[in-house]
Amino acid sequence: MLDATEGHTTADGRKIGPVVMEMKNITLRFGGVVAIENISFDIREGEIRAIIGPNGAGKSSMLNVVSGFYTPQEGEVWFRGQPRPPMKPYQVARQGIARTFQNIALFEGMTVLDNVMTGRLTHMKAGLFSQALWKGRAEAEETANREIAERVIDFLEIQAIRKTPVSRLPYGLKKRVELARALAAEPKLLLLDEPMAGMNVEEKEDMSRFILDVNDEFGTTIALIEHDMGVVMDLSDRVVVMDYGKKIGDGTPDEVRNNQEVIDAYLGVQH
Amino acid sequence: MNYTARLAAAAMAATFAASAGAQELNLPNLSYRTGPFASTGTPVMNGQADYFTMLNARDGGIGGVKVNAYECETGYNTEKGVECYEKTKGDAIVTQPWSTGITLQVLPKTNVDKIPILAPGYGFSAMADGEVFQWAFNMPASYWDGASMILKALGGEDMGGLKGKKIAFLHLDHPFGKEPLPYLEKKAADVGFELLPIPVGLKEMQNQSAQWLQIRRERPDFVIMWGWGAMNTGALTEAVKTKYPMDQFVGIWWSGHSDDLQVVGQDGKGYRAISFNAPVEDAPVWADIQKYVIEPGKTESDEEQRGEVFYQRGLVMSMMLAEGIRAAQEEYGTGNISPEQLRWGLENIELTAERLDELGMTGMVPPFSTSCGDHTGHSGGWMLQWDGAKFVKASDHLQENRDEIAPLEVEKAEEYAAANAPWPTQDCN
Amino acid sequence: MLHDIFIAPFADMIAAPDFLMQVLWEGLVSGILYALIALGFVLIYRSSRIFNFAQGIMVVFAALTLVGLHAMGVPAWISVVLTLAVMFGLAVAIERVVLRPLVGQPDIILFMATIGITLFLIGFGEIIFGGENKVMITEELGIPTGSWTLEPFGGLLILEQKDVTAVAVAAMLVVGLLVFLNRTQMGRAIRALGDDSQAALSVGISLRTIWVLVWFIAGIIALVTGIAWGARAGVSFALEVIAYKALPVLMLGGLESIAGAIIGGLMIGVLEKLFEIYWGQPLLGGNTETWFAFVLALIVLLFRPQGLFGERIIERV
Amino acid sequence: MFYRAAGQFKTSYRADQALFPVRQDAMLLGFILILAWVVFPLTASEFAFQTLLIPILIYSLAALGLNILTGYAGQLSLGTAAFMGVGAYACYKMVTLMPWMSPVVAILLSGVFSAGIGVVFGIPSLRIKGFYLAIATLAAQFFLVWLFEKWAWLYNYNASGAIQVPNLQSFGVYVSGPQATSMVQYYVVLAVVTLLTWVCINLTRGTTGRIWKATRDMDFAAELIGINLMKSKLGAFAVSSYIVGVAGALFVFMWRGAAEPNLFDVPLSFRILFIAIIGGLGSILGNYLGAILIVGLPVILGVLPEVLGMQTDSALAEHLNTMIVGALIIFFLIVEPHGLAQLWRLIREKLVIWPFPH
Repeated sequence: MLDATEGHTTADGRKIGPVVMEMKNITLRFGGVVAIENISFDIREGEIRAIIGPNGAGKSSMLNVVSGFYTPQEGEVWFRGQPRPPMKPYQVARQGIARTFQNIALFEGMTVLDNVMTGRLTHMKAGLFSQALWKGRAEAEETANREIAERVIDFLEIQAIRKTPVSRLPYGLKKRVELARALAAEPKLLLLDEPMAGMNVEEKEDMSRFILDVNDEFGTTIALIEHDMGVVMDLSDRVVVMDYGKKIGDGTPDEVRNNQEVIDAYLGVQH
Repeated sequence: MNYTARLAAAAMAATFAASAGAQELNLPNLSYRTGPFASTGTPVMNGQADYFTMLNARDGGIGGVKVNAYECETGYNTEKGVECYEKTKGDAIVTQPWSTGITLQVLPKTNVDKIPILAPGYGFSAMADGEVFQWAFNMPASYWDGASMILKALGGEDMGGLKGKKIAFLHLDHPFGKEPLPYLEKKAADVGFELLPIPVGLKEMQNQSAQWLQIRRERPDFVIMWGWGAMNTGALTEAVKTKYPMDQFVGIWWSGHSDDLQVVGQDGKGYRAISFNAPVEDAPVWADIQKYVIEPGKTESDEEQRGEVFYQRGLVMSMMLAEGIRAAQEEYGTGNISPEQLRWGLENIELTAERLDELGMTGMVPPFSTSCGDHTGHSGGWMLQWDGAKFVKASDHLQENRDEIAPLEVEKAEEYAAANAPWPTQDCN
Repeated sequence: MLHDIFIAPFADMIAAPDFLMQVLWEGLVSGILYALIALGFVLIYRSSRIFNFAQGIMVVFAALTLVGLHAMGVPAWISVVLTLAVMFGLAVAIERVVLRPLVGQPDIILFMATIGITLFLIGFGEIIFGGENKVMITEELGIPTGSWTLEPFGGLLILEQKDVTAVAVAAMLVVGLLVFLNRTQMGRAIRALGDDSQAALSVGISLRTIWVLVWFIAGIIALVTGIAWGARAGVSFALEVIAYKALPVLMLGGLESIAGAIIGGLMIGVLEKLFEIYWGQPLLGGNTETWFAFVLALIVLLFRPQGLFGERIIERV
Repeated sequence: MFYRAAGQFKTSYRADQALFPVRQDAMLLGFILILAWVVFPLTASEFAFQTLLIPILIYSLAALGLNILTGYAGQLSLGTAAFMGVGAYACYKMVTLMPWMSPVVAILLSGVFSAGIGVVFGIPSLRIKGFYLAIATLAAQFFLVWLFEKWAWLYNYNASGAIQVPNLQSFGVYVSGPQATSMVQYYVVLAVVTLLTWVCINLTRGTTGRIWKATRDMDFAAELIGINLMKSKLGAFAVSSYIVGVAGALFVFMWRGAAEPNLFDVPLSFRILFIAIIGGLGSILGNYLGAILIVGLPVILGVLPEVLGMQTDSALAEHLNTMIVGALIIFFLIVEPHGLAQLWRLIREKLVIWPFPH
């Protein structure tokens, strides 16, 4: 396995570590439909890894496999050097994998602050009894985690709306709150499903900045799906390209950009 | 004066009126003219109301004191019943709970509130034991009396004809329907017949096909029914459909309502129901009701109901209460009696044949009397039979087997008192 | 014990095949009525996402109106027509007063609103018609009241003619409804609404018209159910509870499937009767019909969450 | 003016997480508590205790239990009454099997049984949702009521099939049964309701509350951020059924005095659902407002004609009452689908900025 343990430093000075997650020969089928066919790729610590491809290429399905939402029929997911046994999504989340969703999946009935606090749930251990009395561990945890949540809120510049119900927010802000919720979990690996879908240019720029900052300041490993080629090429260290459930390219943005198969897929050339 | 102030004034007036109403005999009735049981409740309640309206118009009340007989609607709902009881108990001298469920709930409260319960022909059969149930009255006959009379009508004086027979007991799966079970089980063992209890759920009342399939499969020699409200119609239609012989099908007094039988009409011919009252179309009391109540339009009932069993039963019920009031008034020398005094009155009803004649109600109910130890009176009753258009008296006077019911009453009353200790009792000797 | 559960009931069935046939027939007749009520639910749910709890009281209300009109001296068939007019008025009123202001509210709110309608109609109906049990005008409507006695296997099978009529009328109603839904523009609009409200609107029929129409159809179904059931046991408010029986039918058949409602209704009618007679009465003290259908539907759903006729749902994120 | 939040700054997250960040809210609650603990019991008549105060508190508690499940955790249940029944029968069995047990302890323990049964009937929620689940809870409703009817052991083989609450003492005072006074029973109910309300407030504003709300709002997202849906849903069923069970025990032991199985039938479930919805799903306060409306209104409608000196037929009044309740439900749903609690929230928002609205 090629440089599985070593790391390197990128041109702009970020440290890229060893492989944290590796997908090995993943195949996912729904009934007779093959969504993902024999795909393998890896994600290294500290890098921004993008998955791109046209509509219906199987990108979201791939992310759902990583999250444990779908269980592939074939192949293995290796996390931190070990094969991952079949897991429920919440168990995957507790391993330190957080994510956002293509169509925003915020908890609409709660405030921004409460939504961000749900990101902290995997870190809270107080028992039901302590919570019922609001004494001891429950109260202490609430205060400690509130501080972490507030730091994330500051970082993403959403202080002003912290007590606003999420349902009243505009689209762009919702996307940001969703990112905040994922970040609050202090994930080892952050999965972003089309973080910039439906945004205008300014919003996209803001979001790109936040993604880079997250990666930079917390050293969080990020895997993202994106439609917009331009954004992806600027942001990511390495790119996987999918088409019709198959991997057609993998490499640095430059390598991918020059890959004939990728160009064909994007330009819709018939094979 | 603005509206709010007027409303407040009215409220004040009403409060005072209630307390100043001491010059009336307040007789609330926890009635139900709504809900699935309204069909059977309404005619009885019409009769009850009409009798007191007649007394007020004809005699100016009872013993010169006006009767204030009013209704509180429960819809056969226990919760509403308790609400009505609490609402009315302040100035009431009696409570008439009108459902076995409400009776159960109100029964222990009356011990504390010291108000007599009048549950004519329903409630706990063991309420007959006046030593234990000081405040409860269920004259003129209890469910166990009814069951005993039915068995005698079917099996002869010693019930010997029932030996080796199979009797299905089709009943509402509710305290009311389960009431006669202890007695029937005892008799099944004594006499040697097979008892097959078939419960009908409250929700299944109108769809009894499963129960009647069971009856068809088991082929019982007799079907005894403890039904009420929509259950009666359901059972009768199914019986007709199953071609069950009507003369082997007998109901308790609440299953002998003419309207229920109308549904099957001629097909129901031969069906019988035991009853502690019998319809007497030309009873003299009817003339007074006609003159003082129906003609002036002070009623919800009409001419058609005059010969109707349930309407007349209402008259009988109110008459019994009025007799209790009268007895108490005479004993204590006051028109305006208290609940405690009425309790004495209800324990000392002497409804002789002569008295019935004076009341113009001869033949409508058998003569009976109550005492400190006997709160039921045990009047016995008659079999009524559906002739295709109406119920007619179809037997001589039947009397329950007192000697086998009495010990059962004592036993169950003691059980009840023990379970509800401390339970105040009285000594009648 | 095991013998009582697994062997004795079947031995009973074989020993008395005529009785078994009677049980099946009774189950079938109840099943038809469950199916009809479930059908009312499905139509309304498909077109407006409303879980219409008032379907049961509509049955009572329709039957009471019919009987009440006839008692006032209106000839039977004119009463039917007038009752239909009343049900149409009710549909318009419900659309105007309840549905229109509540458009777009969550399902549970609309569901509660239909319970509000139920209470309102109970109170209203009792004021107008009174609470007492009434006799369905079976003969006046020309429904035969006799019965046929057959003797299969030398036993006895009693078929009530009004039950046979009910089955036949219900079948005709279902066929008519299917023709309407599949062959007319209005019907297709209703069906389309279940899948995609935009598509339905593009047909050029307003949503409101469709709602009134659907509630009216539910009213017609309610009237037929009311006549059929009322002929068996009289008409009173106690009938309202049969609406509950349609609910497990919906669980089995699916909230949106017309075929599901019919097959589910028949299945539940037959199975609950079989269970009650051969297992419930001998082993459990009877009255199992109150819960059997629900527990059956629950168990089926545990293994097939989409119901018997639903398609498997793939969750997407 | 009275509700000015301006000038009340928080200097720590802890202070911001306090139960009542706005001082006036705390004062209002204090006022209500004084009313409930001191003023009402001293002034109420027997009628008021029995038809308003005690039932409103008990119904509020039952609705609170349902609200935990439906309003917070998003699992619609139509089987509340059956779980109340489990609580009531469990309590009855405990006090008759162990007569030395304090009835108050028995009431609090009876919830444990309903919680257990609640979890069993909550299992389908792991696979089915929405109305399908609601109908599934009806299976519990019908099956349990049937069981109360058929399982004679539950009612100590009583011939009538009903349970009768015995006279029981706690600290030398009759707490249950006909010997107990309404005031004692009121205080027992009030104490239990106050305690459980406080517990529910704590649970719903902390981690557990967020887990439930997340499950309700978007279950797959909740699972993907690390929530074990099984624990969340079954936990909600357990806590909800516990409260409902305690409410059921109070219902029979502190108020009704006797119970037949069909007392716990569907109409009671619907009644409690009305209270929760009219009051406001996902609100604690709403349960009380809803109960005041649904329990209090019919009582007032029943007394009103008498107060106004009108002679009405009691049956007609009852029919009108049913109609009015039905119409009111529709009316409230149209005016404020989020319930009375939301109405109060809007009024409060207005009060906070009054008299200077922007």
